[in-house]
Amino acid sequence: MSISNWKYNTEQSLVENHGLKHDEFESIVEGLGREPNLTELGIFSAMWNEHCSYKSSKYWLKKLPTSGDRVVQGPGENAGVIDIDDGDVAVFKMESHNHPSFIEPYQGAATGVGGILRDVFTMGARPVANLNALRFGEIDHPKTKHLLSGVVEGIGGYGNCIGIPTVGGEVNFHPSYNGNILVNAMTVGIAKKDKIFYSAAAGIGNPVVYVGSKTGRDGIHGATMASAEFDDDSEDKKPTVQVGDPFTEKLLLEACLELMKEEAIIAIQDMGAAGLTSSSIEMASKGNVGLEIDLTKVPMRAQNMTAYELMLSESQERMLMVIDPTKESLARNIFRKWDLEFEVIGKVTDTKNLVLNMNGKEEACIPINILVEDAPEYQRDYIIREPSKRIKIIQDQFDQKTIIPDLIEMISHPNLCSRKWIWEQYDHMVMADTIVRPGSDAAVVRVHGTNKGIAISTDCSPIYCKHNSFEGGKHAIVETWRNIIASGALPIAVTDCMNFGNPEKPEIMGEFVECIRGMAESCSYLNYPVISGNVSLYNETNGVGIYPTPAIGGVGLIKDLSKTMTIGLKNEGNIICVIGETSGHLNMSQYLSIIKNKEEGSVPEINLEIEKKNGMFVLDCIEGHLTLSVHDIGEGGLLIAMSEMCMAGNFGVQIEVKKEFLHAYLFGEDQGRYLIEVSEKNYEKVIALAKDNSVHIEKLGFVGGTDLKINHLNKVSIAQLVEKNSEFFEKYTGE
Amino acid sequence: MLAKIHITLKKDVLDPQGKVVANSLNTLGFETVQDVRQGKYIEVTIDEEDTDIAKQKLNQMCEKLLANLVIEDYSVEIE
Amino acid sequence: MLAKIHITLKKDVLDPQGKVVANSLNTLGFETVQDVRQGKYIEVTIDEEDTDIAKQKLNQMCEKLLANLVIEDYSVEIE
Amino acid sequence: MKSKVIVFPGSNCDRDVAVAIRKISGSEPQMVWHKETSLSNSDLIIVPGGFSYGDYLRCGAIASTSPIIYEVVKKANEGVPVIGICNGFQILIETSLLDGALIRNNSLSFICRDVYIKSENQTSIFTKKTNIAKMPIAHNEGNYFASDETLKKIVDNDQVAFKYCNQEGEVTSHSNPNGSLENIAGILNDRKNVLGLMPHPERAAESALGCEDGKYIFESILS
Ligand SMILES: Nc1ncnc2c1ncn2[C@@H]1O[C@H](COP(=O)(O)OP(=O)(O)O)[C@@H](O)[C@H]1O
Ligand SMILES: [Mg+2]
Repeated sequence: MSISNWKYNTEQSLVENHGLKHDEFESIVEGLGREPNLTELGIFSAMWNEHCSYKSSKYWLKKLPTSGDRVVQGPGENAGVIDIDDGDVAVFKMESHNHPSFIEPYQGAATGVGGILRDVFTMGARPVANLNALRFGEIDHPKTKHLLSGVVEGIGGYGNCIGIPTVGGEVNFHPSYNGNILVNAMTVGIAKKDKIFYSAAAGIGNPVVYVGSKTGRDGIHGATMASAEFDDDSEDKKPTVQVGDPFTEKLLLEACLELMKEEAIIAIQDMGAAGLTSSSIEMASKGNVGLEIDLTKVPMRAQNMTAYELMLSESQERMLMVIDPTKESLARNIFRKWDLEFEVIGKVTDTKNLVLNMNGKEEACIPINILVEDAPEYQRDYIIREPSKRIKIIQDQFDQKTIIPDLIEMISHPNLCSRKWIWEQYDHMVMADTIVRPGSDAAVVRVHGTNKGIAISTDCSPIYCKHNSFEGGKHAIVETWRNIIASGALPIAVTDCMNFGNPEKPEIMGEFVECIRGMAESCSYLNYPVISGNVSLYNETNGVGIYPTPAIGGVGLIKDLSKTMTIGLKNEGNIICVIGETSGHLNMSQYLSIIKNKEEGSVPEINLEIEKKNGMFVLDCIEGHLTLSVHDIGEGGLLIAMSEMCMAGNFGVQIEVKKEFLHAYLFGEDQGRYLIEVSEKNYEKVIALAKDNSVHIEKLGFVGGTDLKINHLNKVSIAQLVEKNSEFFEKYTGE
Repeated sequence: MLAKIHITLKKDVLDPQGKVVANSLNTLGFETVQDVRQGKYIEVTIDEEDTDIAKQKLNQMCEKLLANLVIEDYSVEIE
Repeated sequence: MLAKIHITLKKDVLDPQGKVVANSLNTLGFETVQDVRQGKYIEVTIDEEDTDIAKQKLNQMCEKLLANLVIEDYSVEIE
Repeated sequence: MKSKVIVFPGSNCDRDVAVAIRKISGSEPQMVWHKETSLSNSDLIIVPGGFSYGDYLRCGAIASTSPIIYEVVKKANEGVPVIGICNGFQILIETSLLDGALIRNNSLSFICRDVYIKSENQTSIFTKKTNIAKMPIAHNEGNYFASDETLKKIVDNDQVAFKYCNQEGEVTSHSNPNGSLENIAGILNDRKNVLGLMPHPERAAESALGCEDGKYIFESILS
């Protein structure tokens, strides 16, 4: 069957297999004034799918605050850009690679890292840090162990080889991810403010250049398999899993950065999802021009590739550029030096059409505006679920004698134990600028050759987001903000990765809407805008969706690295204070979940006014050299945070708590709190400063000894805590 | 009983290692090398009497652990 | 011409990977597995007419690059 | 002091080592691309860490056939000090300038963490200033292996430069991160002008990075 004879009516399933709805197809026909051929159909299908078009999310994403004093580039480019003084900028973004990682955890995660790295160095930045936000199913699920090991190995395999430190991240286990794991990768890069590169093609007649690896049949949309077109073909045509090649990416990185020093690049765009299709269309659309491409010129790895396959291949480690024609041979030589493909495959035109030729025959001709501006956009129905209600937790059900055993059980739990097993598989020190390594709050990476640094943290609490999407969305933003504050940095901006279930279900869409609303509220109040992000919908298997997971990656600035803070306790005799009020919010806490096996009650609410006041107070203390260590109080509550400080610094502590309901005080998850360590000498000063700022502060106890002691009654040695805290991953994966 | 298992990448799956090795052989002066594909070769010593049972078990081992069927093929031979 | 190269660890060289794989296979219920040794299998497509010359070149490739003779042995077969 | 840092495609600790050398010696090291063929006028040659050629095939194998390597071997044989760090150690092993082999960590996973090492050889130009030192490792294949015969030779000839140990300097199996024979972390050639080691002294050469012990190795040679 020839492509041009193909008819919609007789092959309705072909349209469906391309994920296009009937009315979407109708609008293609209307726009083109004819039916598309197969190549064109493939292009529309790639551009109009959720991943590229944001058709379900666009309307809502616009509600997020995206501007601020330091925002140089908000959402819309390959990555967002913020000003970090002295002509320097930080460039960052987070992206999901959920589905590929479920299919093949090593390669899926590895190519996820490769993809986000390209997004950042396309902008002209040298990547300086990677992070990863991971979610797996419950640990007893038969697939979890394999997926966990593979994903961690894949992230390490790629990041280690390319030589960019992986400095942080997060990992959770929850049954809602049994059938859909989440692998979100974030990269931060550093560039000069006047040397940022964008993707808008310009200059009629300028050459369009393909660089990087050759194109194979990697990751071509599954729809092609089901289409009749391939019936008579053998195994050969099966789309294949994308395999990452970090070595080639390293060469591509160095070659691109080398070329960027010359005034040769007019526009540059990496080939990510939907490869050549999305990159070429993006460049044309941004530049309001047309492109003409000769597909015969595309470097190919496999034989007999069709126009359809070339346009939809997701082979990794490739880039598209428009260059200054007078610099062509200079550019070619740079790529040759790095042993990379460099091919002029087309030119910029004034037609505003995407024209594809192959072997002298026109394979496609689509007006860019139909692909982009006419892309579907939906305001899907949504239902907002009532947030879960507060339950009464009665003190009588708790015995004070269980405090220490409960603590041990909690810090041994997969969701709260040390992630050392993970980060030790990542080179987190290469580039010799990692000032705060994983295991503290935010990681801190020095801007090379200076005395300033950026603090980075990723966070999200899906349980909060499920049971109160608005507060959950608020919380995800605030949690990174707190982590950045606790490391001594001023929070500046965030990137997000919105992982949700099927948006065609009103309840799921409601979760999305509410999370966005919560995020927007925190972002505006804290002057902490969203500058880039990614949406991953349809994370569902057999009708069961994941918990709403808006993973947030926050970035802050430390102007003077001598003011960097870590969580480890520093010295005997120092005083520990709690900043922020503790009411003992055990509802929906890790305590209930881990110890009582219950996920119930209300989600703790965030008062943004108090949040900001407390955070700024802590930052003032750090700036004034008044604290020796700081840790925010997050999941698990005060005692978990205290234990983490003890373990990190290898010091004991004596805590005095005159509260009746000890469990609630120690394990409750009230928001807006930090633990700080201050010397006796500075104690009064800190108390006075708190009073001046009307910040709630309580003295909790003293640093000292080798045990964690509560009211002289309950105690446990730090050595035992460390042992229990570091056991899980090794045992689990070693079995 | 000694079993010899070959694990190879499926056709069309990118083999970054093979690519680099081929280039490097060319540079070393072996210009007639056109392509290199790198796979695994695993020798398993197994204590079984019956070749059929052994073979069946070896296939299972490949499916469960030794090969990554998403991107690799395997073959089992028994000496 | 397609050449098949096997690279195996010398007998007295420790094979950490083989050891772990053997343990995992035992844990997975394949209790009759006694030993596992992991090597490499490399397919080289080479444009030569003469098998002898090809063989000679392939041996050189192994000596110069493909095998580490301190710890590995190799064998070359031509289809 | 004229130091040279060799850069292969895939090297990624080349800049880090150059920064450390500059800081410690006050003079700028020269970066040498692997396709170059001359190393004249070198007082110190460094083969840095990373993943040369992606560590494909075998770590260090492909890099060890690069044009510049013939020159490195020549200079080494003339007595010029050469240090191979991590991947650089693997490359020097592949050139046979150093004995033995580096195989996969016994845990089968990449390991990035601080370890302690102590110098076994107290007299070489690289080791004379170091006693017990804390330094990071970051590798997949750092498990040192040698035949009995080779091992005996390097031990008898005082070619073991560093061993993994605990904080107190005791060489225990617990302090061996990767399964190396006799906890070997670094070795010297016959003539003791070539050092290969798995730990990264360049990542531990300033207090801001948490540790300065790496300095001593560079100071030993640079002084
Ligand atoms: N997947 C991961 N990769 C690297 N580091 C991780 C990962 N998961 C957690 N970490 C690190 O472990 C530490 C604790 O993480 P987490 O419990 O999420 O901290 P917090 O609750 O303070 O946000 C942090 O330093 C974090 O960066
Ligand atoms: Mg924290």
